[in-house]
Amino acid sequence: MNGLQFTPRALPGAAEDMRRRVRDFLARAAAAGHYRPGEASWNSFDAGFSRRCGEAGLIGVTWPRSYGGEERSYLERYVIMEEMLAAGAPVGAHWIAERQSGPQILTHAHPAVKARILPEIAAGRCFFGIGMSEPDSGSDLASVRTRATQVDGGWKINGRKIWTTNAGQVNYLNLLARTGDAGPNRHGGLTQFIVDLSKPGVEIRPIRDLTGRAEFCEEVFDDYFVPDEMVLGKVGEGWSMVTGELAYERSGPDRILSPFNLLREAVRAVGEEPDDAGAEEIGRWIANVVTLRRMSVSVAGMLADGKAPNAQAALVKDLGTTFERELPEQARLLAPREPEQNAAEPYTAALAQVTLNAPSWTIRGGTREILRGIIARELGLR
Amino acid sequence: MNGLQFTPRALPGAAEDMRRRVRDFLARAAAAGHYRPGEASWNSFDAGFSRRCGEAGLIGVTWPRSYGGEERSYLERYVIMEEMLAAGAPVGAHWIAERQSGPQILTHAHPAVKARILPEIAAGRCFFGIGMSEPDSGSDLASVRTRATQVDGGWKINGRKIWTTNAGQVNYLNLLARTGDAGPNRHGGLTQFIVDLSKPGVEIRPIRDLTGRAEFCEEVFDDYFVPDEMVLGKVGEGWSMVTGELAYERSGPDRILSPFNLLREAVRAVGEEPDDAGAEEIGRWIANVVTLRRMSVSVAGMLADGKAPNAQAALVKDLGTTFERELPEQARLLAPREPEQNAAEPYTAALAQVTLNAPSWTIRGGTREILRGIIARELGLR
Amino acid sequence: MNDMRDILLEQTDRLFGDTVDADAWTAADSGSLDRSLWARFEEAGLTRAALDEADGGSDLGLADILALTRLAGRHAVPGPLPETMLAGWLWRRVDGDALAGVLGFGPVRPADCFTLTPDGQGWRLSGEAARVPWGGVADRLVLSARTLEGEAMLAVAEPVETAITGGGNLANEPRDSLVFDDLPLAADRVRPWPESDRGPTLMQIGALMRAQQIAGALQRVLEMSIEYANDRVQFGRPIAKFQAVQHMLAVAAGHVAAASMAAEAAAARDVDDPHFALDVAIAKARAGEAVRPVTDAAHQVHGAMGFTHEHSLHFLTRRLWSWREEFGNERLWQREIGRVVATTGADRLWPLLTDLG
Amino acid sequence: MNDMRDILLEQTDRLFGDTVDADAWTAADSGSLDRSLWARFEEAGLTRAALDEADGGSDLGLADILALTRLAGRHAVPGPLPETMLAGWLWRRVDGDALAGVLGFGPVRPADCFTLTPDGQGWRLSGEAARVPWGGVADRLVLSARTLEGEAMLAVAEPVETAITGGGNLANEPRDSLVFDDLPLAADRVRPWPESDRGPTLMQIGALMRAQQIAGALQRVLEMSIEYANDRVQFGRPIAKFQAVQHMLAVAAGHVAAASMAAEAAAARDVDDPHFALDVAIAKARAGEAVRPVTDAAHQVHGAMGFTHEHSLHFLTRRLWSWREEFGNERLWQREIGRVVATTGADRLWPLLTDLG
Repeated sequence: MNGLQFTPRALPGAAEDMRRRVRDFLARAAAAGHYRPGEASWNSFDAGFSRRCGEAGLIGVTWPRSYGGEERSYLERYVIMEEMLAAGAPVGAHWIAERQSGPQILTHAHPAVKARILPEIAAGRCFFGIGMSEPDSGSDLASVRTRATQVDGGWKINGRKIWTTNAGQVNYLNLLARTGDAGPNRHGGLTQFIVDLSKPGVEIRPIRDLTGRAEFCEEVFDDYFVPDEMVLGKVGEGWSMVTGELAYERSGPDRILSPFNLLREAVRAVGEEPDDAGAEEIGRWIANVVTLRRMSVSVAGMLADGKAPNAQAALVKDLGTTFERELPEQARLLAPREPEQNAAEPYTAALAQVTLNAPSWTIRGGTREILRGIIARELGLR
Repeated sequence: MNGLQFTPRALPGAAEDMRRRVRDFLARAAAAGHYRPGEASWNSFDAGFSRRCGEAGLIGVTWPRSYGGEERSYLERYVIMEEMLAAGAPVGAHWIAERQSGPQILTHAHPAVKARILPEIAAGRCFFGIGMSEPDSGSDLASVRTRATQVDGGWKINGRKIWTTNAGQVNYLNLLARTGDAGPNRHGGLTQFIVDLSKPGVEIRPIRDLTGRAEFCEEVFDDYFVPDEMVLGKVGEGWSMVTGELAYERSGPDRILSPFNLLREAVRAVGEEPDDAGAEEIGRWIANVVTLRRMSVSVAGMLADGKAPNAQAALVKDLGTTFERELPEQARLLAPREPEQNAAEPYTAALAQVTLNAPSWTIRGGTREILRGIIARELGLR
Repeated sequence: MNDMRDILLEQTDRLFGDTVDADAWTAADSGSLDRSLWARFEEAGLTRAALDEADGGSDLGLADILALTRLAGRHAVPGPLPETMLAGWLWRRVDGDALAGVLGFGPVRPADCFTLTPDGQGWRLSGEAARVPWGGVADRLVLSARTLEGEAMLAVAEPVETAITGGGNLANEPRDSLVFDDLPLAADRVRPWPESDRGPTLMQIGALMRAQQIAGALQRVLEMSIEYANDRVQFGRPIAKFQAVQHMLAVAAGHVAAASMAAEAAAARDVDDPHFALDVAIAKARAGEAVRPVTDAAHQVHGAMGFTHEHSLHFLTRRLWSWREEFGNERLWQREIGRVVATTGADRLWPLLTDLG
Repeated sequence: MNDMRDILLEQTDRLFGDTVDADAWTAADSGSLDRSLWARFEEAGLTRAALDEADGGSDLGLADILALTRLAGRHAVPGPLPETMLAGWLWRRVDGDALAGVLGFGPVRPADCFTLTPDGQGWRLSGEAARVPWGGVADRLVLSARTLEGEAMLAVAEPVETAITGGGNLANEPRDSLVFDDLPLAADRVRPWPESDRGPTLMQIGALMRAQQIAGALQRVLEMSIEYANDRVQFGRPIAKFQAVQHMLAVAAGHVAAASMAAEAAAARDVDDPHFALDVAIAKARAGEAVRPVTDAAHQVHGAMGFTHEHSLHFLTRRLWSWREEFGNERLWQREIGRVVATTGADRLWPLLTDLG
């Protein structure tokens, strides 16, 4: 049971300094027309905006200076992330590279690879996607079938990956492939690779989604060659590398603030003097958002302390995505609109955007069912 | 999938005639002070009231005339049940005997037993309880351990039964006991008995519940003797007899109307000109109650046609108890009260009564989990 | 149920099954009307379902039209087929002539209204209506309007000379805002509509139409999810074997059955029955309430696959998320029900419910 | 967290664990105060937690008292121990003397209020308050009141000469309605309470108290349910192995953690901090919201056993169902939050949230 305690954590002064710096950056970027506040999110790809973030020193701030970082705490980084999301800034290009790929490279990559790639990520010029899921695997990573076969000087990759965000626009993938037998616990024989998408042997196919956009992609590897240098970590230890760091992915502010724009527009819609029903609904959301954010910051603090709060992160994500899923359902009744994508009225457009996307939030980054299994195990129920 | 269709079913004219008859009976009973409208439910034991119901010919109306019935349709019976519940009449004494035990006896009992017991039930003078659950079995009837051993002229029962409603006040139990091996499908070796509680060898212990009342009982059998005549159906076929008739128990109006008094008092509490929030809440409840009742009547119609709509009954019960569980949670916010048992104000008292009892409604008569398993199997998911 | 009706429904189900596929849905996502598909429906007589046999129609009553509407929902049929059938029925109900072509009706919001002023032998129509289904695509629209004296009328107008602001719902079905400014109408294009006494309102007819479409589409979404759960293997077995998936779909099945029952009961009610209004309100409220749990479960079961444009699920779910808002969302209809019940009073509640059946 | 506090909490947890058992809860169900249990709390110094050391107290601040309050919730401690500690703290905050005995405070509803009129050197107190916790049992009550000029005051009154209408909550904890009619109070029994400027209201202190009790009790209910699920065998295995049970308790754990975080954050806030009011509202709203999913899951897991008087679960759940209503239910506090946010405005929402921390 101790595993599911969340100690309140105040953000340190340095984090609040960072907040001022980010707000300043965002205000200037908005004034200069570099982004339109409120419209974008962590899946909006804008290479130009990411380069500006890199130039402003807002990417990879926790990393060593030698790799383009500022050696700042995880809590300062947290503030950058949440400010970007709350502003609706288009951070999708560098989001994955900064959140997952960079840290993995820092810990596990060949020194030459680190020196080459990390400063580019920090500069906002190098973007990553994730190549974990496969057409037949979904949440069950142990069933990965894409195969890497050892050849002279490296590995040949054959197989298919799917649900990679913006694969057509990123430079690299973190790829999980089978290099050996799964073994009795089903978790062996997997290895992580860094895959350069500018090299031959990989074909990228966009997958149009229900909003009409093509954010997801599928990749087909046909004798694609990866040099040994681009193996990430030890051969055969991919599974634990991937699952061990899920707390970074699962507890972040993106699990709370995805529909923040709708929340803000709902506050605008009910006006300064809401009726009882409007005040209640807004009040309930705020009580939940404030509490979720405190829990998320608490997990960030544990990460900053070098802990591995996997179950807490799963719990925050489950609670967060459940809240995100509830929000549009309550919002549509609070201030009735017929939602319409690209409507001129911000609330109508936000409602459409969130209505179409919210059901996916309980699937991305581990389905609700996977998360609840992790929580249950930590509660001692398995 | 065809198994989960519900065809709308209009109640026949005879059922509406019966409705007038019941309303008339209830109006006279209320006027004469034989019950206080709105206060009781299907677990309120009042032997005197049941006798009056029997005298008025309102018990066992579907049974043959030779056994005290009126050979009426199952839909006429349905109307009696729902009118009693909606009125809040204390029908708990004869409820189980009329709903479950009587039909089982009619189908499975020795002719002499039928002739002796059924007319007494129909007269409202003979009451039954159910002896299925055991301290270690709960919803898993196949794990029953109470044992019946064949002796000269009958059987000796040893073991414990629990969660019998009003066992201290009823005359008989329907008892499920182990008479042989479970066999490969875990469902064999069980037999049903009619147990006369006035005979020696059984001790009844009341179990006080969280409302402070002692509606449930536990029974301990110590070499209790049942004559052969009181075996119900064939030896070893108890499991299918019990589970085959669950539709009768699960689709009835008691699965919808348990908190009807709270609903009525909520309508009174919001008044004739409710605000938007009050009108919405009432409207949502009514849309659900009307629809549930139509589904319940549809199942009653299938039963009247001699079908065995087990999955539909499970679905109505799951939907019905979920609604019943929601109702007090929404009611408490609609017209805020601090609920208090026995409060003078009817709404406050009803809120307390339903708040304390509602969590049990998703457990009685098959837990939510069991019901959803039955529905899933019918959907082809297992 | 009679035999003729069963045969018609079976044939129509087959026609929709044969003609409405992922290509048709994808084409419809542009917001334009698929004329070749429409021609198939015309050929099958569906567009003239409500008309007199003498006018080449099938002479169907409201209940039959609504049964077809439910099928249209089940197949997420592109184009305003239910609107066309019901507009034809509405105009015939006031003894109007047989309306041909693509039809719509409106207004669809309680606040919108049209005004008729006499002009010689004919009339002039003015007013605005927001988000009329297919309002800018239909050949003609059946509109409710009032004379300056407040008399309720139906009018048939062609939106050709109208100011049209195009829009769409989440499924990109056209929802167009219309402004009529003194549009001249011939005398026979306007007829009295006795809605104040007994008749249904256009909002009610529209709500009933959407309730039926929702019920049909929900059933389909459930079936797709069951099929997918049995096919999709995760962690070494079909996900249908996981208790969490089973229970999620069992709960969804409950909502599908409830939505279906509510919609069917209202569809079976005669429009002149005093309980018609309450039954329509119950149908739209209950069907609307079912959309969220069922689409949630469906998308959860389908996982990422359900969000791809390639998979058909979203053609149904995007319509469901839109239809529940149209012709009044569940909150609007719940208020209607609540006010009727409040007026009836607590002590008359139970008799009201049993009377409703 | 400091060492002294940890030791105190650990000792108190042990004391509650040793003294509060099913017998104590059953006895408390009569609605009377268990004097021997109370004596144990007095002996341990808990009833005087807020008082100056010179008065035999422990000189604890609000945060520490609230940490003890949470433990009291966790153990469903019979008797008004949190009320007594907090009433003592309230009176000390206005430099009052050390209050001894069993204490309570009120009013507990926004609509209730007391009036003070000067009477020579002293005062007279009049007014009514409904459902004051232990109002008829307490030796003295700390009451908020206003002078005729509208000045906010605290007064200490003994309910001896009061018209008392006894009542109880679902756990049979006394909730008594009081009527004071010109009760004479000595001058030192009344002190100015600057709540209008900066101070907390008694509603806020009460809401914070209940939020902490709820957080403590929810944690206990979750633990009981996990234990029961691991022990209880059905269909041949512990029910903890069923995915449906696992997920139900995983969801419950989320609500427990959220309620706990919300209550802790408010308890850690200084009463003079401008965000105190918002944090209290969030704490009571979020903790109240958690009661239903957690108690639902707990009773579902416990099955019929959880409804027996013999099993301890209901001593906690009945309190939870009552505490969420007391000192304002979640809807009341949500409205408070909503109005603050609405006044702040959409464009200042995010800065408000980050400022709140």
